[in-house]
Amino acid sequence: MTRVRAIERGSSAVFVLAAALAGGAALAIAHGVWRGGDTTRFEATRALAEGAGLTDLALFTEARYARHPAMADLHSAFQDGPLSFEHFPSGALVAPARDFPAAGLRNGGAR
Amino acid sequence: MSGWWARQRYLLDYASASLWRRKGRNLVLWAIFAALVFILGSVILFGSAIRREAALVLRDAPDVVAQAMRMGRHDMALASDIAKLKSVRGADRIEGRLWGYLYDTSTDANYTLQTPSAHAPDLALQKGEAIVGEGVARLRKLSEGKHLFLVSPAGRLLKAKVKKVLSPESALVSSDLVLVSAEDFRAFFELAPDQFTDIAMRVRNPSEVGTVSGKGALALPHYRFITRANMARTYEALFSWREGLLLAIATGAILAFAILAFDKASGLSAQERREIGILKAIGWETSDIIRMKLWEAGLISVSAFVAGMTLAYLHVFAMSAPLIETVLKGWSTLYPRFALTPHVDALQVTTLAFLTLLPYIAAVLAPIWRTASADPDRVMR
Amino acid sequence: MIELQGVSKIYRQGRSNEIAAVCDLDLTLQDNRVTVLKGPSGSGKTTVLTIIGCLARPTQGRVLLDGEILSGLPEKFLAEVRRRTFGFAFQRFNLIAGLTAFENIVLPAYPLAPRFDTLKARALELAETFGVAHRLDLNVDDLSGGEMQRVAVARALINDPRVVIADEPTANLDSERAAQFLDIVATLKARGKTVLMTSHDPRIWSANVVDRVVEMADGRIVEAA
Amino acid sequence: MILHPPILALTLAALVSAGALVAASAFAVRLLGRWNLASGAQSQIDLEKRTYLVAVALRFAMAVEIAALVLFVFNADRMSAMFVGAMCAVGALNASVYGFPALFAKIALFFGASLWLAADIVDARGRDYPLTRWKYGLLIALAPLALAEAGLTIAYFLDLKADTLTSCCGKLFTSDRPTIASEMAGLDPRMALGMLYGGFGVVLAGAALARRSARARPLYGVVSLAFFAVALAAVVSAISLYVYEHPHHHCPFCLLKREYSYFGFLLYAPLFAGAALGASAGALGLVRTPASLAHAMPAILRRMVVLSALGFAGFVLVATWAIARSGLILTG
Repeated sequence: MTRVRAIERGSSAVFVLAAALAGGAALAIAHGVWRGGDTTRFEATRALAEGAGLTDLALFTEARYARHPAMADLHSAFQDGPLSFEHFPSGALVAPARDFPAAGLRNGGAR
Repeated sequence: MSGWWARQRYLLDYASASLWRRKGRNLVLWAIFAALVFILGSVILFGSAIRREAALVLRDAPDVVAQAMRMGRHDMALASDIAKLKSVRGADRIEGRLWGYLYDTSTDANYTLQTPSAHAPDLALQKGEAIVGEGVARLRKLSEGKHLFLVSPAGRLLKAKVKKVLSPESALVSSDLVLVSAEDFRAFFELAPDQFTDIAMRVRNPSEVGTVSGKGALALPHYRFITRANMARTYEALFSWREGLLLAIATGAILAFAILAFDKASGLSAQERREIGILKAIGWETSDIIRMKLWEAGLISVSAFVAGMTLAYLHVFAMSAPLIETVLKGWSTLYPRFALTPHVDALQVTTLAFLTLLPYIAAVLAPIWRTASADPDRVMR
Repeated sequence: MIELQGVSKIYRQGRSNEIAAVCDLDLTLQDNRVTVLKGPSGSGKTTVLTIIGCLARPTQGRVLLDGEILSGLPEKFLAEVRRRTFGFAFQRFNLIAGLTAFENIVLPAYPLAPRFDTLKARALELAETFGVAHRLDLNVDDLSGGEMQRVAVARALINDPRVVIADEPTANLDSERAAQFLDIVATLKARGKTVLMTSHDPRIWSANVVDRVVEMADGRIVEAA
Repeated sequence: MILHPPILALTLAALVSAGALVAASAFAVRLLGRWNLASGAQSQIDLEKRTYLVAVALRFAMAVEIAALVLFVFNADRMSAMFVGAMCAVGALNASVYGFPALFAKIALFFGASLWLAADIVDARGRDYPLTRWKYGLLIALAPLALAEAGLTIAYFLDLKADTLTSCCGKLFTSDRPTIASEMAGLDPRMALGMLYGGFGVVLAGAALARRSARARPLYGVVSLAFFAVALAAVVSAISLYVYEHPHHHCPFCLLKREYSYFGFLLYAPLFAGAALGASAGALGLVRTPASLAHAMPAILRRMVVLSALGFAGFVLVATWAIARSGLILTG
């Protein structure tokens, strides 16, 4: 009687691949949980932010609103609208901050 | 239940064999899907991580910043105004801040010059001393003990000994920072002793922030009061908006992909049509074929999604997102070097699953049905 | 017992090119008999097979299987009846290219979801019977014509059907293979199966194993022996 | 409009599922006019073929809707950071008049779609598809709901402005204003819990009855919906307090947050499943059992009733566990 060499189910291969993918994703998640809990960097940053009274990230440092998109001068020159940032590489991608100041411009931003 | 699963597993057997038989075409589809998820996933992971950074960093920022306004423009704050604010009940630790920008021609970069708060003893500086951020140190090749030379637009020279280089860990807020003593700052920018850039306030009771800034606005009507919540919201909106913009652009890509998938699923070869006819003739039913085809679509899309997402994670958090950073982070000479702290947000992942899996499955549903409803007697004709 | 009562089948109904493949046909098939439908191509014999085999619903008339009316059933239940009752061997074998012989044989069993061990044992047994056990893990494209047919017959039997339906089974076979096929039919009959074939091959009509030959022309029965 | 990835996703989901339902109900109109299973005509065969597409598309739409319901609440919670005064989903939903209506429409659509799905499963068991007309009639009735849901969702997102002053859950669930929410929150926790456990007793009795007698099934449907309401009231007035370990925090949405380890999902999933199964079994109990389903339909309905009762039991169990585990002692 002839034996069949290997009869394998296609689904078994799928399970192996799925397990491999899930394993990879699980590693990423585990890494995220493990490293994400590491807040030493935040602690260092926060201490500095408090000590120096910093209010913004050091991104977008090149434009006239440099460094302080959250506190930009509201009436910079060369603006399309009163609330939009000037045309500068990153400025082109920064949204006009509509909620800034929160109460609008009428009362000088006081709330 | 076990009967149900046994049946699904047989359908899976067939689906996997069927995918394997057309591996070239399916692999291309898979790769495009995975690449799409990879790019979008990178954007979303990066965006949520940087928003989290901003939120955490700003947690200890001043509660309220008051800026003087003159003809709608930012103006210098005066020491007398600080005194007026001190009478507002609930306001605590009010101090004038000194900060300004300096465009440095030798490195083509913008620095932020600032004086440390009086409440931070470890940042305290004597005249002629400076603390510099990681980016400044990098560009000017500075280290502790060396001297920093700056020239003001008016031609004044500042020479300061570097007391400390701020740790790269805080680069996200400090990359372009040069901290100097108030004395040096005023001399460098030719500022009168009673002038400040703006006023930072702390409020004892967090729920009183709104009230305090309201009272402040009454006391100083020509000032605008910016609360920390305002700033946090601006950042949230800013990065969400950038992400949204990128995704809106990517919608085109998703749509193109859905069309591709639709085309792939509906453009059946005569060979495939005959196979479906055979399956139905030998006892399969339309819904079996639909399920089998859905398994195929599910295998491709879900595995491509998981793979793309995992790769995006590696890209963003292990390699600092080289492919997308210019778009998402902005760019500058003095860009901070920082590794984002990993943060995976279930909402974001679910969102991405919605944005990619949903159009794909929706696009292939009708072609799958059309395939599956082929007449079984076709094979006999 | 299978009965057709006043069955008609019209293709492309309502269009200008509509074709009445079968008209008002009555036919009764007894259990455990071998019946052959003969006639020129276009005479409607294949359509009769598809209607009996629950592959298509008649446009008019009734189909009864052991007294149960099948003609009004929706596709879902027709498919159930089909896989429970009928095994099919097609003219061009209709094996699925790219799958192994084993996979082809077990395909009809997938929707019934038997235990895999049981299914495998059964496929092996059938493969032994038809002499293709040593070819089971080959891609069906690599089989010879005779082997393909035997795989197709094994596939028709995997669900242990009561009725085996074969469409022009010997059309692509030489005399030796055709004789082998008739042996297979004899085996099936001995096992109590009902067999229904179409053929315009005289070797089949005259074979001992065949109980009845029904001649068709233009969608009607012209002579029943 | 806030351009925000989850909003894009939710808009897409709303459009896709409403599109599927509207297209399906257009087909349903055609089907109702022409359905004749006894016919072997090509038009009937084409109709039958198309029912497969409708069944698959609606299952897909329902899966999308369930996922979208979760994402919607999740997203509302996350967006709360953008609104002045919002602390959780309640604030974000309150930021527009369309917020809560959109949520309720989603929940209503969830129940409607479950009923359709149950009818579809039952119907497929009968050889003559006896419930087809009923089922497609229901589909036509569901289409406006799906349109309303998509419309409200999109209106909600369009209406959102980051600057809106809204209120947090603390305001909505305080008893100084006579709203349903505040009534629910103002309920004495002990009474609410009494109603919960008493109601669960009624559910169990109803399930036992509905398992035996076909006539009790519509009643059980009513009981499940009533218990659903009682359970939500109990969540607002008592269970949430135990979870938050805070005597005045009444919010049913904060439960879904990470801070409470997504406890809400554990709590709501069996509740929604139980209510959907119970209500569907009840509604199908109103349909006269067709001859071809004489065996299958009562069996399925019995199973739905049992599963529904199990779902409710799961909810009560999880709630009890939360109370037992809590450090808070209410009115001890």
